[in-house]
Amino acid sequence: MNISSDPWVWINALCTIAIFSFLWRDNPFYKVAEHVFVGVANGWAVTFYWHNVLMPTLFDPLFRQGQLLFIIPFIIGMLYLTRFIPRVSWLVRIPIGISMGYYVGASIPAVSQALIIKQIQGTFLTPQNFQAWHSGSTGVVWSIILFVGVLCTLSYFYFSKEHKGILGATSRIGIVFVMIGFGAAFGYTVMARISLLIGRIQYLLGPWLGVVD
Amino acid sequence: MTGILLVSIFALAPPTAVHAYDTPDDGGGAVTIEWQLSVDDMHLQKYEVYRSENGVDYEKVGLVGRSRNQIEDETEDGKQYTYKVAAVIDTVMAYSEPSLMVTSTAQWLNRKKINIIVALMVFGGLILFFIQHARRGRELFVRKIAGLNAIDDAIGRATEMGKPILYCPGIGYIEDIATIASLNILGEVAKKCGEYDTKLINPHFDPIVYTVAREIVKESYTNVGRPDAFDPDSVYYVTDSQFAYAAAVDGIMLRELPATNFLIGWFRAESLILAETGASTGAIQIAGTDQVSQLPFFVTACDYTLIGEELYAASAYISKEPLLLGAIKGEDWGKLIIGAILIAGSIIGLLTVFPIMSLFN
Amino acid sequence: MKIIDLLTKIDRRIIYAILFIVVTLPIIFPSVKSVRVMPPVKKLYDAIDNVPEEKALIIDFDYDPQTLPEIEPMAFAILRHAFRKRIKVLALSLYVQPLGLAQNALINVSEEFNSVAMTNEDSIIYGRDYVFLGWQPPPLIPILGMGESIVNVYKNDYFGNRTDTLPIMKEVKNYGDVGLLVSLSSGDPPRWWIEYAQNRFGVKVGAGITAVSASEFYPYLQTGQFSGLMVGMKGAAEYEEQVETELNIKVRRKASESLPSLTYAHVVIIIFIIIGNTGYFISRRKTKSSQPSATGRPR
Amino acid sequence: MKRNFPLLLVFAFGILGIIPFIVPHPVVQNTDEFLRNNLLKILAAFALILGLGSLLRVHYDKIRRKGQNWEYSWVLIVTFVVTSIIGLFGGVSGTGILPTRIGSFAFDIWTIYFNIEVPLGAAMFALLSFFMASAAYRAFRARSTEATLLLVSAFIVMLGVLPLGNEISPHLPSFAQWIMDVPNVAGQRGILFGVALGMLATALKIILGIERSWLGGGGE
Repeated sequence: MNISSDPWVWINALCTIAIFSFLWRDNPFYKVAEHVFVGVANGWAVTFYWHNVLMPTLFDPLFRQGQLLFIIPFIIGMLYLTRFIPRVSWLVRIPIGISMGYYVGASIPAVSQALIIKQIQGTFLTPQNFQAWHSGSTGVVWSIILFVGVLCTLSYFYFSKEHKGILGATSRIGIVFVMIGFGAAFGYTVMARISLLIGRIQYLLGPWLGVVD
Repeated sequence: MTGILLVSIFALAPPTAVHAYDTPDDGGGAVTIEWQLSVDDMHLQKYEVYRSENGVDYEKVGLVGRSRNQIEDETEDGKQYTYKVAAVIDTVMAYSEPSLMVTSTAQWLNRKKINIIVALMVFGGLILFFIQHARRGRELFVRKIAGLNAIDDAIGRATEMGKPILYCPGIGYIEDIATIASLNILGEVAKKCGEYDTKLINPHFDPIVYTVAREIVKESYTNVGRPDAFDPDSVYYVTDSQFAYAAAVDGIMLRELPATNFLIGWFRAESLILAETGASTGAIQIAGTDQVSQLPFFVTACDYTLIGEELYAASAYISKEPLLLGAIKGEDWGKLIIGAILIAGSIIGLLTVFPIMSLFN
Repeated sequence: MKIIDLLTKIDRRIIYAILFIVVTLPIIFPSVKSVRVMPPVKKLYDAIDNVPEEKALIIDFDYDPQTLPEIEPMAFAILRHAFRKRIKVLALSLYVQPLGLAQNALINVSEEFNSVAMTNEDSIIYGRDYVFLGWQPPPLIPILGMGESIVNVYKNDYFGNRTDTLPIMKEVKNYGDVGLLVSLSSGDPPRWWIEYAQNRFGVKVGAGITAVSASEFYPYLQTGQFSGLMVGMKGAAEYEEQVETELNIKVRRKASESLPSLTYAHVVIIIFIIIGNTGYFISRRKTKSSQPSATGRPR
Repeated sequence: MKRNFPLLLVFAFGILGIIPFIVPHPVVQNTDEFLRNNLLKILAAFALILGLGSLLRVHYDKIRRKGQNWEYSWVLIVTFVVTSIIGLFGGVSGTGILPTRIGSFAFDIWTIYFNIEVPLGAAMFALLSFFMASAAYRAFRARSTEATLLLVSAFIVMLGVLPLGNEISPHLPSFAQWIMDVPNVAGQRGILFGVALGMLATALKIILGIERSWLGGGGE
């Protein structure tokens, strides 16, 4: 045993324990940790936005370098605060509209490329895709299973018809693929999450309590 | 070693056919240089690329390992350059003939993205067509979505028990489509809460989403004639830190003991933290997200889960808005087209030598 | 009925407590069982083993405190291997956060060797046997720049020494003198090394990654772009096994010590699933009517 | 005006968001960079003020009304104010006007971040391993075909990733990997096609002003 004398190690460890105590039930330790967490996270956000965003990208160029162009983002940003003034509170829609328009627009080609075009390419039954498995002749079988699975899953999301008859059968097969995939993803993630837990316990037993080194 | 000795005793063969051209589909400022490998390639250490603005003085601008026959060079638009490539072993170098003059320019269209434009036109066109179709008042059928009926029951249950409803929109931003779908559903849930006089708790991760949600909830209460029942403190911002948000929502679940938890929107790893805590309090949980990585956890831990597109469809279905239903129709046609492309592409890919894959690069 | 309740309604806190115990005990009382080394790790080991004498090994330290339990043991094991085989090591990070962790690994492992070294020859000496180049943003600058000249990208090392004065850097000029590059990371860096350093300069690349990103990176191994791959704690433990059996280095094996925790945790979860289902089948036989949830979906 | 002007902005900026993908010309790319790195970042910073206003108001109300657990609201407000002061005046590199060190005890913003926010986050993240256990126990029961599939594939993959799986059968790990690579990918792709179409549809509706829920209520 070689307990740490560093106050920060203690704070670090107590934070961890307070969160873990939640597993037993809600309790004052957890409540303190939760409120500290929210308080510190917001304090950090204020710091970050001030030093890393507002100063370098707005106030420095505007007030120190005199680039008047930056008055525009400043004014648009200030419009957020009109929400507190009922008569002109609709002005808040201007900055929201700008951010939303830009990001939604940018998502359109990105979605088409990553989620539609690339995936179509990867699902085709072609000799190139058969070889991508690097499993010899079984690659053909895997590709076919994948192909059928994709089509059936897609049919599950067909909303214009009741799921009866052929559509009923294919959508049912689709759900089989979806559920196998969900189970597998769940099982696969366990390892990663337990590793995180091991990391926390190692910290408690090592740097804090000094039970292990 | 003997190979190196041999080629250095005899002359080292230079790379040939150096071809320099303006890099296509870029914003200018770059030239691509290609060449035929030296016949001594396997003995080389590297190729060095030299550039000249006057055809006389060459400066080194880059190098690549052996067996590589291409490089991109940063240039100034409008200037004329020639290039030479040298095969190198230690201090022995063999220079190629210079390339023809080349100038880089900026392009206005990236031709590699044409397939995206086409995809966009096809799917966008379909969706808009069906929205127009719906505008003209045609009845459009959309099948029942499991989990949607549960929303009514879940709200009713909370009312009977005299407990609040928690609506958690996840950690998305306003531009995330899942968040927008979530806000649509929130509007409907808020209406029901107003009608039944059930308390609504709606904590937020993003300040902009919070601002919008507050207006939506307020309007819903007004629409059902209960503006007085709207509690401005029921919709609030918590923090934009993922796990701090999860910690706070967990706290709400345990202290306010909502009868129903809606976990609908954009989620990451906190999905299971929220869903399991909610399950431990015995609440009915209705989840929905388009994040494929988090769906397994919602499906496992919640009573009903809106999977992927069901979330968007639900937001249309619940509002019964014809325009939104029209969009779903368009999406369904999109699926048929994707299915058709997959089948047709596979037939072409299997039976012909047409390079179908390259259309989708 | 009592037994069924016992089986189907175990208090969650009992599950939590058991899980906590089975994860913690093996950490307090570490024991190491030998593991079978799988091909991806064996490949990586061989790739490092075969780095020619005149060439160097670059290790890219790009893990953070969150992924430390999985990846740090990999760093230790690789450093032990390289130092024992007297392979020259160039350490660097593409981001600023991992610098402290990288330094910690380098100091610890070199100290292991130096504490038993008899002569100067036996010792692992900074500047002769290894160098810590530090960090040069943005990531692409060093990845591409080192093809030309490493000392030009990293003019000073992490400690502020001029790199061109260090003996090791006199022999290692650029990627041409690098036998292998191993990227230890939980994010994109392994991909960048492939896309830029390998595609352009032909550097051999290996990687150590977290368990979650495994699916994403396996294809690179299959296509031969990775010379070897370690995945998660299990991969790290396999490398430790290899270092112990092949090189006869007997030291603490942190990943191998964590493996029992990992295994027991999985087994506990599996056992609870079995218990739950046993209880469910008993109760179903008694009531004879199963009630799937309203949607047909599992609750 | 109150509705149409914002809708016009959404349309205009939506187009500005799409264009940089297909036009490589520097005129477009530089404008895009200004939008991304300056305008939008600055807007996000101002939006935070709204959020903080809401948070502080809720907790101030709670303290004033002495609502349930009101004492903890003080904890939140105090830690928020203290952290903000240290961060704003102590600076991110500890070079601000406020000293962030007493003797050997440092309390600059990074130290606070790494010793409070990071461990709290890591501990929350680690809770997941417990929740995975309880969720698996509760939900993985062979009630229906779907649930059985979920259960069996989770079971196989959990065994397959362990050294133990290899001891049971050397084929188990590769079978687990096969499940991840084939049925899992097929299901995901099917879902993602639907998601992509839904996203496209919603994005178009927003840009074209058909979907307006984001305007919230109030004010025609």
